[in-house]
Amino acid sequence: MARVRVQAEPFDAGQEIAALTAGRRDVGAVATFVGLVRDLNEGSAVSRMTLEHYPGMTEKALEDICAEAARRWDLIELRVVHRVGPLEPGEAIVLVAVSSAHRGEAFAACEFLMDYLKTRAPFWKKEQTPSGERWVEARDSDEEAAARWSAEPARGG
Amino acid sequence: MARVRVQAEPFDAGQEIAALTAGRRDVGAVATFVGLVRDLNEGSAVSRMTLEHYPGMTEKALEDICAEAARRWDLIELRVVHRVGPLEPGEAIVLVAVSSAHRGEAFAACEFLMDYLKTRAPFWKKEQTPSGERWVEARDSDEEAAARWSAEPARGG
Amino acid sequence: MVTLLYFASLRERLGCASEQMPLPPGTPTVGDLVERLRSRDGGWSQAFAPGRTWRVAVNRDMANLATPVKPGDEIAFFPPVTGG
Amino acid sequence: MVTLLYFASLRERLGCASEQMPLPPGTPTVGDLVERLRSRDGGWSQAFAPGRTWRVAVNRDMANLATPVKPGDEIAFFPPVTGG
Repeated sequence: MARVRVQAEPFDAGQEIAALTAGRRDVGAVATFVGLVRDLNEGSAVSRMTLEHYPGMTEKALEDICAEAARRWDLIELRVVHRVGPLEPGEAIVLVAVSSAHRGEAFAACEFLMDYLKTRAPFWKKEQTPSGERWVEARDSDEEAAARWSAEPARGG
Repeated sequence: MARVRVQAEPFDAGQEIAALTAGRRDVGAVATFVGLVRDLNEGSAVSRMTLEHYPGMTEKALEDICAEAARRWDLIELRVVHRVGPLEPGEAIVLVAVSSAHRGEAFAACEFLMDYLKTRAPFWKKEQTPSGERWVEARDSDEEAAARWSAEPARGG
Repeated sequence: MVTLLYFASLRERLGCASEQMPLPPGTPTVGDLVERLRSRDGGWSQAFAPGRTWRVAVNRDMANLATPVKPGDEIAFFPPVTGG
Repeated sequence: MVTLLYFASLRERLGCASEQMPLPPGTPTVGDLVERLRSRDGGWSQAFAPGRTWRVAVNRDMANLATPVKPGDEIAFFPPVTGG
Protein backbone atom coordinates (compact mmCIF):
# COMPACT_ATOMS: atom_id res chain seq x y z
CA MET A 1 0.00 0.00 0.00
CA ALA A 2 1.17 3.54 -0.73
CA ARG A 3 2.31 5.48 2.28
CA VAL A 4 -0.05 8.35 1.44
CA ARG A 5 -3.67 7.76 0.45
CA VAL A 6 -6.65 10.10 0.01
CA GLN A 7 -9.89 8.16 -0.26
CA ALA A 8 -13.65 8.28 0.26
CA GLU A 9 -13.73 4.73 1.66
CA PRO A 10 -13.31 3.95 5.37
CA PHE A 11 -9.95 2.54 6.47
CA ASP A 12 -9.12 -0.17 9.00
CA ALA A 13 -6.65 1.13 11.60
CA GLY A 14 -5.64 -2.38 12.65
CA GLN A 15 -4.83 -3.32 9.08
CA GLU A 16 -2.72 -0.20 8.60
CA ILE A 17 -0.73 -0.91 11.78
CA ALA A 18 -0.34 -4.56 10.78
CA ALA A 19 0.98 -3.50 7.35
CA LEU A 20 3.72 -1.46 9.04
CA THR A 21 4.98 -4.44 11.04
CA ALA A 22 4.13 -7.52 8.94
CA GLY A 23 7.17 -9.75 8.41
CA ARG A 24 9.49 -7.29 10.15
CA ARG A 25 11.64 -7.92 13.21
CA ASP A 26 13.33 -4.53 13.48
CA VAL A 27 10.28 -2.43 14.47
CA GLY A 28 10.25 -1.60 18.17
CA ALA A 29 7.55 1.08 18.16
CA VAL A 30 4.42 2.03 16.22
CA ALA A 31 2.67 5.28 17.11
CA THR A 32 -0.74 5.78 15.55
CA PHE A 33 -3.23 8.61 15.53
CA VAL A 34 -6.83 8.41 14.38
CA GLY A 35 -8.95 11.55 14.07
CA LEU A 36 -12.74 11.21 14.09
CA VAL A 37 -15.80 13.36 13.38
CA ARG A 38 -17.31 14.65 16.63
CA ASP A 39 -21.01 15.40 16.97
CA LEU A 40 -20.14 18.72 18.57
CA ASN A 41 -17.82 21.49 17.35
CA GLU A 42 -17.48 25.09 18.51
CA GLY A 43 -20.63 24.67 20.57
CA SER A 44 -22.86 23.43 17.74
CA ALA A 45 -24.28 19.97 17.12
CA VAL A 46 -22.80 18.48 13.95
CA SER A 47 -24.90 15.98 12.05
CA ARG A 48 -22.62 15.57 9.07
CA MET A 49 -19.18 16.61 7.83
CA THR A 50 -18.01 16.96 4.25
CA LEU A 51 -14.33 17.02 3.39
CA GLU A 52 -13.14 18.74 0.25
CA HIS A 53 -9.58 18.51 -1.02
CA TYR A 54 -7.36 19.63 -3.90
CA PRO A 55 -6.69 16.45 -5.88
CA GLY A 56 -3.04 16.23 -6.81
CA MET A 57 -1.81 18.91 -4.45
CA THR A 58 -3.16 17.14 -1.37
CA GLU A 59 -1.23 13.93 -2.09
CA LYS A 60 1.89 15.95 -2.87
CA ALA A 61 1.59 17.97 0.35
CA LEU A 62 1.17 14.78 2.39
CA GLU A 63 4.20 13.20 0.69
CA ASP A 64 6.23 16.33 1.44
CA ILE A 65 5.20 16.20 5.11
CA CYS A 66 6.19 12.51 5.29
CA ALA A 67 9.55 13.29 3.67
CA GLU A 68 10.14 16.06 6.19
CA ALA A 69 9.35 13.69 9.09
CA ALA A 70 11.68 11.04 7.66
CA ARG A 71 14.41 13.67 7.45
CA ARG A 72 13.94 14.76 11.06
CA TRP A 73 13.68 11.35 12.74
CA ASP A 74 15.04 7.87 12.25
CA LEU A 75 11.87 6.16 11.07
CA ILE A 76 11.17 2.81 9.44
CA GLU A 77 7.82 3.46 7.75
CA LEU A 78 5.13 6.12 7.60
CA ARG A 79 1.48 5.93 6.70
CA VAL A 80 -1.07 8.70 6.13
CA VAL A 81 -4.65 7.92 5.12
CA HIS A 82 -7.14 10.79 4.85
CA ARG A 83 -10.76 10.50 3.87
CA VAL A 84 -12.73 12.94 1.72
CA GLY A 85 -16.43 13.38 0.96
CA PRO A 86 -19.35 13.09 3.38
CA LEU A 87 -18.73 11.63 6.86
CA GLU A 88 -20.97 11.02 9.88
CA PRO A 89 -20.08 11.74 13.53
CA GLY A 90 -18.15 8.77 14.90
CA GLU A 91 -16.48 8.05 11.57
CA ALA A 92 -12.70 8.19 11.25
CA ILE A 93 -11.31 11.04 9.12
CA VAL A 94 -7.57 10.52 9.22
CA LEU A 95 -4.97 7.98 10.24
CA VAL A 96 -1.28 8.66 10.74
CA ALA A 97 1.02 5.78 11.72
CA VAL A 98 4.78 5.74 12.15
CA SER A 99 7.10 2.81 12.86
CA SER A 100 10.56 3.16 14.33
CA ALA A 101 13.12 1.25 16.37
CA HIS A 102 12.38 3.35 19.46
CA ARG A 103 9.30 5.02 20.85
CA GLY A 104 10.58 8.60 21.15
CA GLU A 105 10.98 8.94 17.39
CA ALA A 106 7.64 7.27 16.62
CA PHE A 107 5.69 9.53 19.01
CA ALA A 108 7.39 12.73 17.89
CA ALA A 109 7.01 11.98 14.18
CA CYS A 110 3.35 10.99 14.57
CA GLU A 111 2.46 14.22 16.36
CA PHE A 112 4.53 16.26 13.89
CA LEU A 113 2.71 14.66 10.94
CA MET A 114 -0.67 15.55 12.42
CA ASP A 115 0.34 19.12 13.24
CA TYR A 116 1.73 19.70 9.75
CA LEU A 117 -1.15 17.94 8.04
CA LYS A 118 -3.62 20.16 9.92
CA THR A 119 -1.95 23.35 8.69
CA ARG A 120 -0.34 22.41 5.35
CA ALA A 121 -2.42 19.82 3.54
CA PRO A 122 -5.26 21.23 1.40
CA PHE A 123 -8.38 19.81 3.03
CA TRP A 124 -11.43 21.82 4.02
CA LYS A 125 -14.24 20.75 6.33
CA LYS A 126 -17.84 21.77 5.99
CA GLU A 127 -20.23 20.97 8.82
CA GLN A 128 -23.97 20.42 8.80
CA THR A 129 -25.42 22.02 11.95
CA PRO A 130 -29.00 22.77 13.10
CA SER A 131 -28.57 26.32 11.72
CA GLY A 132 -27.32 25.13 8.34
CA GLU A 133 -24.02 24.39 6.67
CA ARG A 134 -20.81 26.15 7.66
CA TRP A 135 -17.18 25.92 6.66
CA VAL A 136 -14.91 25.12 9.58
CA GLU A 137 -12.51 27.97 10.28
CA ALA A 138 -8.80 27.42 10.74
CA ARG A 139 -7.69 27.50 14.38
CA ASP A 140 -4.87 29.51 15.86
CA SER A 141 -4.16 26.55 18.16
CA ASP A 142 -3.36 24.39 15.12
CA GLU A 143 -0.96 27.03 13.81
CA GLU A 144 0.70 27.19 17.20
CA ALA A 145 0.98 23.40 17.38
CA ALA A 146 2.70 23.36 13.98
CA ALA A 147 4.94 26.31 14.86
CA ARG A 148 6.53 24.55 17.84
CA TRP A 149 8.25 22.12 15.45
CA SER A 150 10.32 24.94 14.00
CA ALA A 151 11.46 26.06 17.44
CA GLU A 152 11.91 22.66 19.06
CA PRO A 153 14.92 20.53 18.07
CA ALA A 154 14.13 16.93 17.07
CA ARG A 155 14.14 14.69 20.13
CA GLY A 156 15.92 11.34 19.84
CA GLY A 157 14.42 7.98 20.81
CA MET B 1 -13.15 -5.03 28.15
CA ALA B 2 -11.19 -3.85 31.20
CA ARG B 3 -9.03 -0.83 30.61
CA VAL B 4 -5.96 -2.65 31.97
CA ARG B 5 -5.10 -6.21 30.93
CA VAL B 6 -2.02 -8.37 31.46
CA GLN B 7 -2.12 -11.46 29.27
CA ALA B 8 -0.04 -14.10 27.53
CA GLU B 9 -2.24 -14.03 24.41
CA PRO B 10 -1.63 -11.68 21.47
CA PHE B 11 -3.91 -8.66 21.15
CA ASP B 12 -5.47 -7.04 18.11
CA ALA B 13 -4.60 -3.33 17.96
CA GLY B 14 -7.45 -2.59 15.54
CA GLN B 15 -9.96 -4.21 17.87
CA GLU B 16 -8.68 -2.22 20.85
CA ILE B 17 -8.96 1.06 18.92
CA ALA B 18 -12.41 0.09 17.67
CA ALA B 19 -13.53 -0.65 21.24
CA LEU B 20 -12.57 2.90 22.28
CA THR B 21 -14.74 4.47 19.60
CA ALA B 22 -17.59 2.00 19.00
CA GLY B 23 -20.98 3.66 19.24
CA ARG B 24 -19.50 6.99 20.34
CA ARG B 25 -19.81 10.35 18.62
CA ASP B 26 -17.83 12.48 21.06
CA VAL B 27 -14.35 11.05 20.38
CA GLY B 28 -12.24 13.32 18.20
CA ALA B 29 -8.85 11.70 18.70
CA VAL B 30 -7.37 8.30 19.45
CA ALA B 31 -3.63 8.04 20.03
CA THR B 32 -2.22 4.53 20.13
CA PHE B 33 1.19 3.09 20.82
CA VAL B 34 2.29 -0.48 20.15
CA GLY B 35 5.68 -1.73 21.36
CA LEU B 36 7.20 -4.79 19.69
CA VAL B 37 10.08 -7.21 20.27
CA ARG B 38 13.09 -6.28 18.10
CA ASP B 39 15.56 -8.86 16.86
CA LEU B 40 18.41 -6.63 17.99
CA ASN B 41 19.02 -4.96 21.37
CA GLU B 42 22.15 -3.32 22.77
CA GLY B 43 24.14 -4.70 19.83
CA SER B 44 23.11 -8.36 20.27
CA ALA B 45 20.79 -10.50 18.17
CA VAL B 46 17.68 -11.43 20.13
CA SER B 47 15.96 -14.69 19.22
CA ARG B 48 13.38 -14.70 22.00
CA MET B 49 12.13 -12.50 24.80
CA THR B 50 10.44 -13.59 28.03
CA LEU B 51 8.41 -11.17 30.10
CA GLU B 52 7.99 -11.72 33.81
CA HIS B 53 5.64 -9.68 35.96
CA TYR B 54 4.34 -9.38 39.52
CA PRO B 55 0.75 -10.62 39.35
CA GLY B 56 -1.54 -8.32 41.29
CA MET B 57 0.91 -5.45 41.64
CA THR B 58 1.35 -5.08 37.88
CA GLU B 59 -2.36 -4.57 37.27
CA LYS B 60 -2.56 -2.19 40.22
CA ALA B 61 0.43 -0.16 38.97
CA LEU B 62 -1.11 0.09 35.49
CA GLU B 63 -4.44 1.20 36.96
CA ASP B 64 -2.63 3.83 39.04
CA ILE B 65 -0.83 5.12 35.94
CA CYS B 66 -4.15 5.32 34.04
CA ALA B 67 -5.75 7.18 36.95
CA GLU B 68 -2.86 9.65 37.00
CA ALA B 69 -3.24 10.26 33.24
CA ALA B 70 -6.99 10.76 33.62
CA ARG B 71 -6.27 13.29 36.37
CA ARG B 72 -3.80 15.23 34.23
CA TRP B 73 -5.71 15.37 30.94
CA ASP B 74 -9.31 15.49 29.79
CA LEU B 75 -9.61 11.95 28.42
CA ILE B 76 -12.57 9.84 27.37
CA GLU B 77 -11.12 6.34 27.66
CA LEU B 78 -7.79 4.62 28.28
CA ARG B 79 -6.57 1.17 27.40
CA VAL B 80 -3.39 -0.64 28.42
CA VAL B 81 -2.70 -4.22 27.31
CA HIS B 82 0.64 -5.81 28.21
CA ARG B 83 1.76 -9.30 27.34
CA VAL B 84 3.79 -11.64 29.55
CA GLY B 85 5.59 -14.94 28.91
CA PRO B 86 7.69 -15.90 25.88
CA LEU B 87 7.58 -13.65 22.79
CA GLU B 88 9.33 -13.78 19.41
CA PRO B 89 10.89 -10.83 17.57
CA GLY B 90 8.17 -9.06 15.61
CA GLU B 91 5.50 -9.79 18.21
CA ALA B 92 3.70 -6.97 19.98
CA ILE B 93 4.48 -6.57 23.70
CA VAL B 94 2.33 -3.65 24.76
CA LEU B 95 -0.52 -1.48 23.56
CA VAL B 96 -1.54 1.86 25.03
CA ALA B 97 -4.52 3.70 23.54
CA VAL B 98 -6.19 6.91 24.65
CA SER B 99 -9.32 8.60 23.34
CA SER B 100 -10.11 12.25 23.83
CA ALA B 101 -12.04 15.09 22.25
CA HIS B 102 -8.83 16.71 20.97
CA ARG B 103 -5.50 15.40 19.76
CA GLY B 104 -3.17 17.27 22.12
CA GLU B 105 -4.53 15.46 25.16
CA ALA B 106 -4.58 12.06 23.46
CA PHE B 107 -0.95 12.33 22.31
CA ALA B 108 0.35 13.64 25.62
CA ALA B 109 -1.50 11.03 27.71
CA CYS B 110 -0.42 8.18 25.42
CA GLU B 111 3.26 9.13 25.68
CA PHE B 112 2.93 9.72 29.43
CA LEU B 113 1.40 6.26 29.92
CA MET B 114 4.27 4.61 28.05
CA ASP B 115 6.94 6.57 29.94
CA TYR B 116 5.39 5.75 33.31
CA LEU B 117 4.69 2.14 32.39
CA LYS B 118 8.34 1.70 31.40
CA THR B 119 9.60 2.92 34.78
CA ARG B 120 6.82 2.08 37.24
CA ALA B 121 5.04 -1.12 36.22
CA PRO B 122 6.65 -4.33 37.47
CA PHE B 123 7.65 -6.13 34.28
CA TRP B 124 11.07 -7.59 33.56
CA LYS B 125 12.45 -8.68 30.22
CA LYS B 126 14.85 -11.55 29.66
CA GLU B 127 16.44 -11.93 26.23
CA GLN B 128 17.78 -15.01 24.53
CA THR B 129 20.95 -14.00 22.62
CA PRO B 130 23.68 -16.04 20.85
CA SER B 131 25.76 -15.81 24.05
CA GLY B 132 22.92 -17.02 26.29
CA GLU B 133 20.10 -15.53 28.32
CA ARG B 134 20.35 -12.09 29.87
CA TRP B 135 18.05 -9.83 31.86
CA VAL B 136 17.49 -6.49 30.16
CA GLU B 137 18.87 -3.64 32.26
CA ALA B 138 16.85 -0.54 33.04
CA ARG B 139 17.81 2.46 30.93
CA ASP B 140 18.63 5.93 32.13
CA SER B 141 16.85 7.27 29.03
CA ASP B 142 13.58 5.74 30.25
CA GLU B 143 14.03 7.36 33.66
CA GLU B 144 14.67 10.68 31.97
CA ALA B 145 11.62 10.28 29.73
CA ALA B 146 9.45 9.66 32.80
CA ALA B 147 11.05 12.50 34.76
CA ARG B 148 10.07 15.15 32.23
CA TRP B 149 6.39 14.68 33.16
CA SER B 150 7.08 16.00 36.66
CA ALA B 151 8.74 19.12 35.25
CA GLU B 152 6.47 19.77 32.28
CA PRO B 153 2.97 21.15 32.88
CA ALA B 154 0.12 19.30 31.17
CA ARG B 155 -0.49 20.68 27.68
CA GLY B 156 -4.08 21.27 26.64
CA GLY B 157 -5.60 19.99 23.40
CA MET C 1 -2.88 31.27 -20.46
CA VAL C 2 -2.93 29.95 -16.91
CA THR C 3 -5.52 27.86 -15.06
CA LEU C 4 -7.04 29.36 -11.92
CA LEU C 5 -8.68 27.07 -9.36
CA TYR C 6 -10.86 28.02 -6.39
CA PHE C 7 -11.65 25.77 -3.45
CA ALA C 8 -14.05 25.42 -0.54
CA SER C 9 -15.70 28.62 0.80
CA LEU C 10 -13.84 30.72 -1.78
CA ARG C 11 -15.25 28.61 -4.63
CA GLU C 12 -18.74 28.89 -3.18
CA ARG C 13 -18.53 32.64 -2.64
CA LEU C 14 -17.24 33.24 -6.17
CA GLY C 15 -19.51 30.64 -7.76
CA CYS C 16 -16.49 29.50 -9.77
CA ALA C 17 -14.36 26.35 -9.48
CA SER C 18 -11.92 27.05 -12.29
CA GLU C 19 -11.21 29.36 -15.21
CA GLN C 20 -8.59 30.08 -17.84
CA MET C 21 -6.90 33.48 -17.84
CA PRO C 22 -4.46 35.06 -20.28
CA LEU C 23 -1.25 36.27 -18.63
CA PRO C 24 -0.33 39.96 -18.59
CA PRO C 25 2.84 40.77 -20.57
CA GLY C 26 6.27 40.93 -18.94
CA THR C 27 7.19 38.79 -15.94
CA PRO C 28 3.89 38.50 -14.12
CA THR C 29 3.47 37.38 -10.51
CA VAL C 30 0.62 36.02 -8.43
CA GLY C 31 0.15 39.61 -7.25
CA ASP C 32 -0.64 40.75 -10.82
CA LEU C 33 -3.32 38.09 -11.15
CA VAL C 34 -4.82 39.04 -7.78
CA GLU C 35 -4.98 42.71 -8.92
CA ARG C 36 -7.07 41.59 -11.87
CA LEU C 37 -9.40 39.41 -9.80
CA ARG C 38 -9.83 42.26 -7.33
CA SER C 39 -10.95 44.57 -10.14
CA ARG C 40 -13.89 42.33 -10.95
CA ASP C 41 -17.39 43.14 -9.72
CA GLY C 42 -19.18 41.97 -6.59
CA GLY C 43 -17.89 38.94 -4.70
CA TRP C 44 -14.53 39.04 -6.46
CA SER C 45 -13.40 42.44 -5.24
CA GLN C 46 -14.54 41.50 -1.73
CA ALA C 47 -12.95 38.06 -1.69
CA PHE C 48 -9.59 39.42 -2.81
CA ALA C 49 -9.72 42.70 -0.91
CA PRO C 50 -6.52 43.50 1.01
CA GLY C 51 -6.61 41.93 4.46
CA ARG C 52 -8.80 38.99 3.46
CA THR C 53 -7.37 35.62 4.43
CA TRP C 54 -6.68 33.30 1.52
CA ARG C 55 -3.85 31.08 0.46
CA VAL C 56 -2.38 30.52 -2.99
CA ALA C 57 -0.52 27.60 -4.56
CA VAL C 58 1.33 27.65 -7.88
CA ASN C 59 1.65 24.25 -9.51
CA ARG C 60 0.65 22.62 -6.25
CA ASP C 61 3.30 24.29 -4.10
CA MET C 62 2.40 26.96 -1.59
CA ALA C 63 3.17 30.41 -3.02
CA ASN C 64 2.70 34.10 -2.28
CA LEU C 65 2.06 37.41 -4.05
CA ALA C 66 5.66 37.62 -5.27
CA THR C 67 5.71 34.16 -6.86
CA PRO C 68 6.22 34.43 -10.65
CA VAL C 69 3.70 32.76 -12.96
CA LYS C 70 4.25 31.53 -16.52
CA PRO C 71 2.04 30.13 -19.27
CA GLY C 72 0.54 26.75 -18.40
CA ASP C 73 0.78 27.24 -14.64
CA GLU C 74 -1.98 26.03 -12.31
CA ILE C 75 -2.74 28.70 -9.71
CA ALA C 76 -5.08 27.73 -6.87
CA PHE C 77 -6.74 30.05 -4.36
CA PHE C 78 -8.26 28.69 -1.17
CA PRO C 79 -9.02 29.47 2.47
CA PRO C 80 -6.70 28.30 5.27
CA VAL C 81 -6.83 24.52 5.46
CA THR C 82 -8.87 22.62 8.05
CA GLY C 83 -8.26 18.91 7.47
CA GLY C 84 -7.17 16.16 9.82
CA MET D 1 4.97 -13.30 59.86
CA VAL D 2 5.33 -11.51 56.54
CA THR D 3 5.64 -12.88 53.02
CA LEU D 4 8.76 -11.94 51.06
CA LEU D 5 8.73 -12.21 47.24
CA TYR D 6 11.67 -12.00 44.84
CA PHE D 7 11.40 -11.35 41.12
CA ALA D 8 13.40 -11.62 37.90
CA SER D 9 17.22 -11.54 38.19
CA LEU D 10 17.01 -11.18 41.96
CA ARG D 11 14.91 -14.35 42.24
CA GLU D 12 17.38 -16.21 40.02
CA ARG D 13 20.44 -15.02 41.90
CA LEU D 14 18.94 -15.94 45.27
CA GLY D 15 17.34 -19.15 44.04
CA CYS D 16 14.22 -18.14 45.95
CA ALA D 17 10.83 -16.89 44.73
CA SER D 18 9.11 -16.44 48.09
CA GLU D 19 9.47 -17.14 51.79
CA GLN D 20 7.77 -16.48 55.12
CA MET D 21 9.66 -14.49 57.73
CA PRO D 22 8.78 -13.69 61.35
CA LEU D 23 8.85 -9.98 62.12
CA PRO D 24 11.35 -8.52 64.59
CA PRO D 25 9.73 -6.99 67.73
CA GLY D 26 8.87 -3.28 67.95
CA THR D 27 7.89 -1.25 64.91
CA PRO D 28 9.92 -2.87 62.17
CA THR D 29 10.64 -1.30 58.78
CA VAL D 30 11.72 -2.60 55.38
CA GLY D 31 15.25 -1.61 56.47
CA ASP D 32 15.13 -4.06 59.37
CA LEU D 33 14.18 -6.90 57.02
CA VAL D 34 16.94 -5.95 54.60
CA GLU D 35 19.48 -6.04 57.47
CA ARG D 36 18.47 -9.62 58.14
CA LEU D 37 18.64 -10.68 54.49
CA ARG D 38 22.05 -9.05 54.22
CA SER D 39 23.33 -11.10 57.17
CA ARG D 40 22.66 -14.33 55.29
CA ASP D 41 25.45 -16.20 53.52
CA GLY D 42 26.57 -16.03 49.92
CA GLY D 43 24.31 -14.50 47.32
CA TRP D 44 22.08 -12.83 49.91
CA SER D 45 24.71 -10.60 51.47
CA GLN D 46 25.88 -9.63 47.96
CA ALA D 47 22.41 -9.01 46.55
CA PHE D 48 21.45 -6.75 49.46
CA ALA D 49 24.85 -5.13 49.97
CA PRO D 50 24.70 -1.32 50.31
CA GLY D 51 24.85 0.32 46.90
CA ARG D 52 23.15 -2.54 45.04
CA THR D 53 20.19 -1.50 42.92
CA TRP D 54 16.93 -3.09 43.90
CA ARG D 55 13.40 -1.91 44.45
CA VAL D 56 10.90 -2.85 47.13
CA ALA D 57 7.12 -2.84 47.29
CA VAL D 58 5.00 -3.30 50.40
CA ASN D 59 1.53 -4.66 49.73
CA ARG D 60 1.99 -3.85 46.03
CA ASP D 61 2.88 -0.19 46.51
CA MET D 62 6.41 1.06 45.90
CA ALA D 63 8.20 1.51 49.23
CA ASN D 64 11.62 2.27 50.69
CA LEU D 65 13.85 1.35 53.64
CA ALA D 66 11.84 3.53 56.00
CA THR D 67 8.47 1.98 55.15
CA PRO D 68 6.95 0.22 58.20
CA VAL D 69 5.92 -3.42 57.92
CA LYS D 70 3.32 -5.30 59.95
CA PRO D 71 2.19 -8.92 60.25
CA GLY D 72 0.58 -10.24 57.08
CA ASP D 73 2.31 -7.76 54.76
CA GLU D 74 3.57 -8.82 51.34
CA ILE D 75 7.05 -7.39 50.75
CA ALA D 76 8.50 -7.77 47.24
CA PHE D 77 12.10 -7.19 46.18
CA PHE D 78 12.98 -6.81 42.51
CA PRO D 79 15.37 -5.14 40.06
CA PRO D 80 14.43 -1.89 38.27
CA VAL D 81 11.57 -2.61 35.89
CA THR D 82 12.06 -3.08 32.14
CA GLY D 83 8.63 -3.65 30.61
CA GLY D 84 6.86 -1.93 27.77
